[in-house]
Amino acid sequence: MAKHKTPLLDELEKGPWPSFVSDIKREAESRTKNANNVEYQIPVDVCEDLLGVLELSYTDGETHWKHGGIVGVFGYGGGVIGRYCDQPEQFPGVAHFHTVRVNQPSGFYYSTDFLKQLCDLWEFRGSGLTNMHGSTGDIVWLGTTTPQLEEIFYELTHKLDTDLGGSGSNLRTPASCLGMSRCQYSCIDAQDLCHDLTIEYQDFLHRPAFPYKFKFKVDGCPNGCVASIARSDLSFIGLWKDNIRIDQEAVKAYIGGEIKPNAGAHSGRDWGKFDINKEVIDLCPTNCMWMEGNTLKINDKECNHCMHCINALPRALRIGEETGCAMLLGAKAPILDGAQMGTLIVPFIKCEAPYTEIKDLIEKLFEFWMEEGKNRERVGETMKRVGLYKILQVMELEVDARVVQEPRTNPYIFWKEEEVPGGWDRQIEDYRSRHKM
Amino acid sequence: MAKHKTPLLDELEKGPWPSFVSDIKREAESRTKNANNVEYQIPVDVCEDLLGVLELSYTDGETHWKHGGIVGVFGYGGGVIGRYCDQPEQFPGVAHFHTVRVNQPSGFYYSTDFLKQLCDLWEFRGSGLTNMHGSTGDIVWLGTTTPQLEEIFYELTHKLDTDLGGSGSNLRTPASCLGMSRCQYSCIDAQDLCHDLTIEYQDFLHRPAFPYKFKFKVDGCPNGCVASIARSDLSFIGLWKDNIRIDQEAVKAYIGGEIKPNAGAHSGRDWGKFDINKEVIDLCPTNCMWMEGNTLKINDKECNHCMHCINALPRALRIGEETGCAMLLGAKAPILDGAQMGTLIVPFIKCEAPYTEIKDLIEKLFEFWMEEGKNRERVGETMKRVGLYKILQVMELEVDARVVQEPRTNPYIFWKEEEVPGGWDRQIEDYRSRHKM
Amino acid sequence: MAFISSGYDPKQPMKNRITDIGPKHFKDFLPPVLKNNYGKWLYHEILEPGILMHKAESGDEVYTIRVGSPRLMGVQTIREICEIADKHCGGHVRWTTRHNVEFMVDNKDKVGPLKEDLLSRKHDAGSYKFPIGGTGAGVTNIIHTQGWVHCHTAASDASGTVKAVMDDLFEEFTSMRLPAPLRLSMACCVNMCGAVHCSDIGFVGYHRKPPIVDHFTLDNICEVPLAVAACPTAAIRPTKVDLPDGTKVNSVAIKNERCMFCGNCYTMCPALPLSDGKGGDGLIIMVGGKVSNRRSNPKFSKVVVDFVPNEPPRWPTLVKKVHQIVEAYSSGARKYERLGEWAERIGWERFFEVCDLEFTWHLIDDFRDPAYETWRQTTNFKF
Amino acid sequence: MAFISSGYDPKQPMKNRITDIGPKHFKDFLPPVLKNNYGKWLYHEILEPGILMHKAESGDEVYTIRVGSPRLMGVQTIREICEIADKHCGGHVRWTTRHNVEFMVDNKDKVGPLKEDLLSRKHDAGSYKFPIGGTGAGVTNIIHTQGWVHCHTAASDASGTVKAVMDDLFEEFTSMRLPAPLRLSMACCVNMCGAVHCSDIGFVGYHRKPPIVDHFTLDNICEVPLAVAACPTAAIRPTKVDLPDGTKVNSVAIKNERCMFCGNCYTMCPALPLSDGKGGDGLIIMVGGKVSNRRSNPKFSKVVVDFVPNEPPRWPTLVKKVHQIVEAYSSGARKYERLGEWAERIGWERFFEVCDLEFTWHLIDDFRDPAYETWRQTTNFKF
Ligand code: SRM
Ligand code: SRM
Ligand code: SRM
Ligand code: SRM
Ligand code: SF4
Ligand code: SF4
Ligand code: SF4
Ligand code: SF4
Ligand code: SF4
Ligand code: SF4
Ligand code: SF4
Ligand code: SF4
Repeated sequence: MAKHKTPLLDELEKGPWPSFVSDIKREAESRTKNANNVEYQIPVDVCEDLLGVLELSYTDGETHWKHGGIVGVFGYGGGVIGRYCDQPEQFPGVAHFHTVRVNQPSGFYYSTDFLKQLCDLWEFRGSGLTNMHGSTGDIVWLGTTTPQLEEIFYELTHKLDTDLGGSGSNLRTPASCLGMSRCQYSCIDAQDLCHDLTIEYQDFLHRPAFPYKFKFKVDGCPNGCVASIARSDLSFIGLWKDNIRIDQEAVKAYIGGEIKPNAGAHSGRDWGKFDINKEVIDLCPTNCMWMEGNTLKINDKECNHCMHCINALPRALRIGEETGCAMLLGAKAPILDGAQMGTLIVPFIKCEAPYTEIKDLIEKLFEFWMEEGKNRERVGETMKRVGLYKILQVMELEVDARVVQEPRTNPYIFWKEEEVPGGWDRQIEDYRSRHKM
Repeated sequence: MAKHKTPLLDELEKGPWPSFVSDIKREAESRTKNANNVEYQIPVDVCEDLLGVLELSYTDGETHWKHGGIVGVFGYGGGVIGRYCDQPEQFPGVAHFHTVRVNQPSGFYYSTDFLKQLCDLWEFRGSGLTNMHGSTGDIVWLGTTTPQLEEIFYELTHKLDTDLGGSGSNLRTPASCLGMSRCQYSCIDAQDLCHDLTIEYQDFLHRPAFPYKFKFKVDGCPNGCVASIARSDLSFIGLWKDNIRIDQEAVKAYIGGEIKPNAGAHSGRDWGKFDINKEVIDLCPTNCMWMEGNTLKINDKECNHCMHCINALPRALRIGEETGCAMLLGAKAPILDGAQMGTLIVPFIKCEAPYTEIKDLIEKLFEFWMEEGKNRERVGETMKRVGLYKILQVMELEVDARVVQEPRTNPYIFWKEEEVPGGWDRQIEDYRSRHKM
Repeated sequence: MAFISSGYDPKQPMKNRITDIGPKHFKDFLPPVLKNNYGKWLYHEILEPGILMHKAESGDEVYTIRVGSPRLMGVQTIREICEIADKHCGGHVRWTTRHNVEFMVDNKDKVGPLKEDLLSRKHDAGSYKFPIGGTGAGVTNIIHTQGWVHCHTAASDASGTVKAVMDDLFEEFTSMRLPAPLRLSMACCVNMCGAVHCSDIGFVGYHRKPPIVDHFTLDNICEVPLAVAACPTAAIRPTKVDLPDGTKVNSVAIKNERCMFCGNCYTMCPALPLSDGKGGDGLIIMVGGKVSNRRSNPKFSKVVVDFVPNEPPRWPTLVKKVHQIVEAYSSGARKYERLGEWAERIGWERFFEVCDLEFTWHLIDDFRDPAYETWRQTTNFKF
Repeated sequence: MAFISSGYDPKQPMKNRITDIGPKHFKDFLPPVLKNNYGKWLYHEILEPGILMHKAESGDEVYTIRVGSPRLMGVQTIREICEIADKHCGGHVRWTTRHNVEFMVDNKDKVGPLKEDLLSRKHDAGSYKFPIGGTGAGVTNIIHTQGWVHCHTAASDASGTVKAVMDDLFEEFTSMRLPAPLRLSMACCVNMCGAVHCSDIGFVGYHRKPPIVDHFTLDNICEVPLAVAACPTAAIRPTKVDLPDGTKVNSVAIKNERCMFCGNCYTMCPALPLSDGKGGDGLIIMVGGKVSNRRSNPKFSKVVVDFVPNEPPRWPTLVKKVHQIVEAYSSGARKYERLGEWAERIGWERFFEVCDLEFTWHLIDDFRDPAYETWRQTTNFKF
């Protein structure tokens, strides 16, 4: 029998979408039953009490979690989010209910062996409840007590070869789309870059050295399946520089209706017969495509690699072969001064292991930001404060028209003294010799 | 013989475009000759000395004019821009060289009789040099001495029935496009509104009561021939609300090539045969036009009255009949915080003499701005500071989605206490009864 | 329950300590068909909603079945996923960047049995455990956050609102009949961990009452200067307060009318709670954001509903408004057109009309200088 | 010269004083054909560059010949205009919002003689007095300002730069072979009286050296707090200075590296001159603005050339850069496409390439928060 009555939550067991309430109840029941005789290291009724406190929130419309305080593992400044319930007497099972962020493997692939080990560990030392995955990408383990943190860390590193993720003013756990493992659009080895950077910057990931959090995300192409441009302080997006490869036979097959456009992504509605003009050529934002008879032509110099045509005709069109990535700086959520999208700072850079060129840039950036960033100032905010050019300078990047969407509309250029002939040191006497007062 | 050598300026007598140097020389010569025995009230060689000081600027690359100080006519706080030369010994003719701003007739039409009277007066009491017209719209008289100001004003008002224009923290001389006098596109009587407002607000025009300058401009339609949206604090732009009138016969004539598109505005180049799809239908920004056989159709509900199709086919299409104007607030040049374009505050208002509704709005705005505007703060800057909604409130305008290009992207809504059930007065004890610390 | 040590010795924390090893290498986890064809994929097809086929240069094929997930899942469910993956997929499985689960098989014949197996599994109370869908021009899983399940700043619940909305949009998850992908996100406060700021449709928990000052606690556990500095609108100033018991404490005062309810002060100082279950807290709805660079640039979402009350357990008003928006988009947009592209094409003034939403003054940006750029500087609008 | 009184008596300024009468009513000045058909116009045609025909509902027609003007004109020239208008146009004439002059006749037969008369008139040194043109898809007169002819803050000359550029673009004034109207503007300082901020092409005089402080004068004629408050970047602070003669004065100090050369301090206080003929002053070129709402919204101009030196009398570098831009636009844009629309369509990165202009760091906006919106937040750019 359930420990707490949850009439409101029970309503969320209805409907077709997988019910998290049912899932928590399942976990609760399993713990009560304890078919495998696990020696639970935290209260058996942790899931029951979670349901209880959640029902309370559903009743009074307020959260019942308190600030975490500083909990964590020795020597690390992140990876654990402390959390306490503000009704510990009523719900002792969740009196402590800390979150552990476990660094996910790049691309979110698992073997079941590994997954089961994770499950065993977490069932044993925590609530058994997880988020697969957190918004940043971690495996998020929901709810354990302070004494278990070191134990979990020990087993994780010793038995599962796996480390904690980031939190606090650290580098956060990098994430990538699935990239080359299963996607033909990937211009770079997104998973590998993500993994490599994760390993390279372990120290930053675990020890707060920054003014605030910092996120890397890697998208294999401009489709942006890991949303790096919106959700990471430094976003890597794969690109090609040369020509889109065209299979003219396949183009004909699309025109002939033999292949469904966009891989069949729209097949749930009758959108009419495929029309290459209407669906591809006219929708190309740069207008750089046209048909010559049965042949599709692209003026690649004018293409801005938006991916539309390739997405629409995946069997006929392929990304180019001279690949690399763009780097965009400073995306963040709206707190405090409004949201920012990543700003292009490097239009194109080679992206091959060991990524030396990229790391050089990252290190210049880190150094500058650690020096100049204010407390709780995201790097995008620092960039806004010091100006984009300053960032380019610090990173020793070329000034390229591509970094702006449009040039400035105001004439307020901050010339430097050395740029202006004659310098700034002028004498009023000299001026007055030409201009009487 | 010229008083000063002007070898640099002489270079600007070359080339086909009307030479202002030749024009000044012409005036200089005429004064020297003085065929009509004018009793010049300011130095005869004013034009010579202007050429002289200008040549000096061409030589040393610096202006030789000084701040004006406060000169003007009794009881007025504007209409004259004081100016002194910083080399008065060398160029005594322009030692004083004040500008008089004369309020132009709405639409810049003149009878030659009137023009000649203006010329006589200005030749007699000033340099004879003018700007036809100043950027704001005034007849600008360039260069006279302080003692002449009252004399000029007296003759202007007594003999020419004409007043000074604005300067300083005043209402500035309103201006309009030629509107209904010669343009089929004019949705409102632009000249009349301009004249009416000029007369109505004479007091504001002549006596500084504002935090800073304030400009009215009136465009008869969205083509914006007097640039009101960019150049006036309060811009009126004529619009229609109903349907574009179509003459289908004329449409056919365009298609048949019998009438040149856009009134022949592109006839200097061979742009190929007219194609109604390419030149009109596909360029309609709202995509609300199409052909049904030989008939041109417009879904007027989706039209945003951008004028393109009407401009392109002026013999076939006419503005609608339910006309009025939009009002946009706050345009200004970039000093100090960047340029602003006028912001839509009234999407549509009837625009018929005596313009009572419009004037009511203006007065509410003036009252607010005089109260709340900071010194040297344009109304557009005030609006930026207090927010658009505040302006709508002050002017008692409805909140209409049309006033924004897009809704806010940040969630930082400043709710007012009375909008929130239960109010803001909460007790910590009550909160702590639900949430332990 | 006895405490069982992992081997960690609190007295010698550095003994045998392993740190900074990062995650396991992803190649250890790839199914063989992916490993073999890594970087050599040619194209893909969506065979039916939720089922993808990727073709490699080698001729190999991989079939992926994508299933929905509540994200919040216990290890029992993960074990069940493992069981399925062991049975059908050679012991491999993955999650997507939107919390869905993907089962992959290397042969078309394996698709049918896997599909059948997945759909047969339901929770006792009736919901699917593994509904198939989330591909192509449809709705996929909603990115979301902690809500009342775990976060101290949550102004609404995450899992519950998501469940209610996904139940309503279930048919859009299992079909591909929308004009383009429609990505929803949820965040339980304006920190927006769910990255609602760039979603086709997002809903965000938020507060509407200024913080209550717990003077006693503040003096005990917070730094006044930090609390003051936390406020972006300078609504907080230091003050001294006489408590009922007569003691004088250092605390802060809030200038309520300057408060924009962002909660940053509460993040910095727990003595400034904002939560209000009595009509203050609720959600806003934002729409029209996107992340992909396809055709148009990435865009921020815009606030189109200024307030939806918290109505647990099933948030009917929220569900209804979201539904209205999806319906209007579905019937109004062109093929390939994302929601924000559609709204911009028809004009936001028209968007409110066709979605039957009210435009209120709260939706006019009045936050900082860039607000100006969102106001209209043209006569190009529709009546 | 004897002083001749107008009748004004300085001792009794209010005697017979007439004030607040405004301008004369415009209807007094309309040619009869316009008066008769006021508000009843049907359509127009541009018969040839500079010559318009407007047709009224009544069947009446008015023919307009538009001619260029230097704007700065003496009364001799205005009288000559009157003479022409008397001869051909029944004593009516008008100016346009861009400083051109328009002669109107009510009959087609009157066009030929008027045209001939106008073109026959030249200044002795050779320039046209009344060049015909400025209509349709061409270049019309350049809106401009005072420059060294009259303004104390001018960083360049207005009339001279305009003359040099118009000579170069003369053929574009007298023809209609561009893709769309091309509107140029000039302003002699960043106050931008010429409204360069929304022009297809604009050039603006500007300074590059911080003000020189004339301490003695400042103490005498300026208010220190006003000077300090004038500075938008807080580059000015109050200070005390010992003059060479030993007196101590209240003055200001300039933090040079914060100065953006806007000149606002000089506007407020003449003891802070910025002008510099020795390499400091010059012009910038801005492009891509527009005012009309046709097809696309009005747009601000963008800075595309960060500095052109002052090269009186004919500013060859300025003329050359403007020419390059016009050429590139003319050959690249589509029919009806304004310069800014073209630049946006091809992308600004491409604009610099086709115009052969250098993109320098000065063109990256770094002024205030909205600068962010001009940076690129997408991978949608061209190589
Ligand atoms: C767990 C997670 C939400 C989730 O349910 O998935 C999360 C949870 C919290 N986030 Fe977040 N954020 C999470 C991803 C994000 C993201 C999304 C992303 O990374 O792609 C964002 C938006 C992107 C960004 O970085 O801006 C995000 C933007 C924030 C912010 C706003 C930061 C800003 O500069 O705008 C805060 C506020 C703060 O740092 O004080 C915040 C703060 C928090 C805190 C730590 C609140 C706090 O002060 O305690 C939350 C802890 C909740 C809890 O109960 O555990 N979280 N947070 C996500 C991390 C899981 C993981 O490691 O995988
Ligand atoms: C004469 C004129 C330029 C011209 O050659 O045509 C002019 C001349 C001056 N303008 Fe202007 N402005 C003139 C139209 C404009 C316009 C255009 C318009 O009105 O359409 C603008 C841009 C639109 C606007 O209002 O923002 C304009 C924006 C400025 C500014 C910047 C104001 C701002 O808020 O951004 C200043 C600076 C100031 O007010 O201190 C300014 C200041 C000045 C002063 C008064 C400079 C000064 O401090 O003494 C100039 C006197 C020059 C002189 O030597 O006479 N002038 N000024 C124009 C007025 C003639 C007339 O009455 O018809
Ligand atoms: C599996 C996943 C990557 C991963 O590493 O996990 C993925 C996989 C694919 N994405 Fe994606 N996308 C995934 C998240 C995203 C996201 C991120 C997000 O939504 O938060 C985006 C950005 C969305 C946005 O713009 O807001 C995204 C924008 C796209 C697009 C661009 C769509 C558009 O019209 O703008 C494409 C191209 C397309 O659909 O043809 C695409 C295409 C694809 C393709 C077709 C790539 C391929 O050839 O394999 C994959 C199957 C698409 C499908 O499901 O129909 N993927 N894709 C993610 C699945 C999430 C899910 O469970 O539903
Ligand atoms: C005479 C004048 C009004 C006045 O009261 O003085 C005027 C007159 C006409 N304008 Fe204009 N415009 C006049 C200044 C403007 C301005 C203001 C400016 O340039 O500062 C604009 C805004 C320019 C901008 O967007 O930057 C302007 C934007 C237009 C447009 C929109 C053009 C476009 O493609 O965006 C049209 C429509 C068209 O050309 O078909 C137009 C159309 C017209 C028409 C055809 C209206 C008509 O039916 O009579 C007139 C003849 C056009 C021609 O010259 O080809 N008029 N027109 C002005 C002549 C100035 C000059 O001497 O050259
Ligand atoms: S971002 Fe591009 S490469 Fe990565 S999964 Fe999406 S479509 Fe494939
Ligand atoms: S990728 Fe985009 S810009 Fe390039 S050709 Fe295809 S549709 Fe056009
Ligand atoms: S603004 Fe419109 S009404 Fe006025 S002159 Fe121009 S086209 Fe005609
Ligand atoms: S006025 Fe503009 S929006 Fe309206 S139908 Fe014509 S082209 Fe389309
Ligand atoms: S969005 Fe806010 S309430 Fe939700 S998890 Fe993030 S910080 Fe907590
Ligand atoms: S909620 Fe935000 S705006 Fe309100 S007092 Fe706290 S920090 Fe300031
Ligand atoms: S632009 Fe500047 S220099 Fe030129 S007239 Fe206006 S204020 Fe004077
Ligand atoms: S020129 Fe402008 S920025 Fe420089 S000191 Fe003067 S007011 Fe300040």
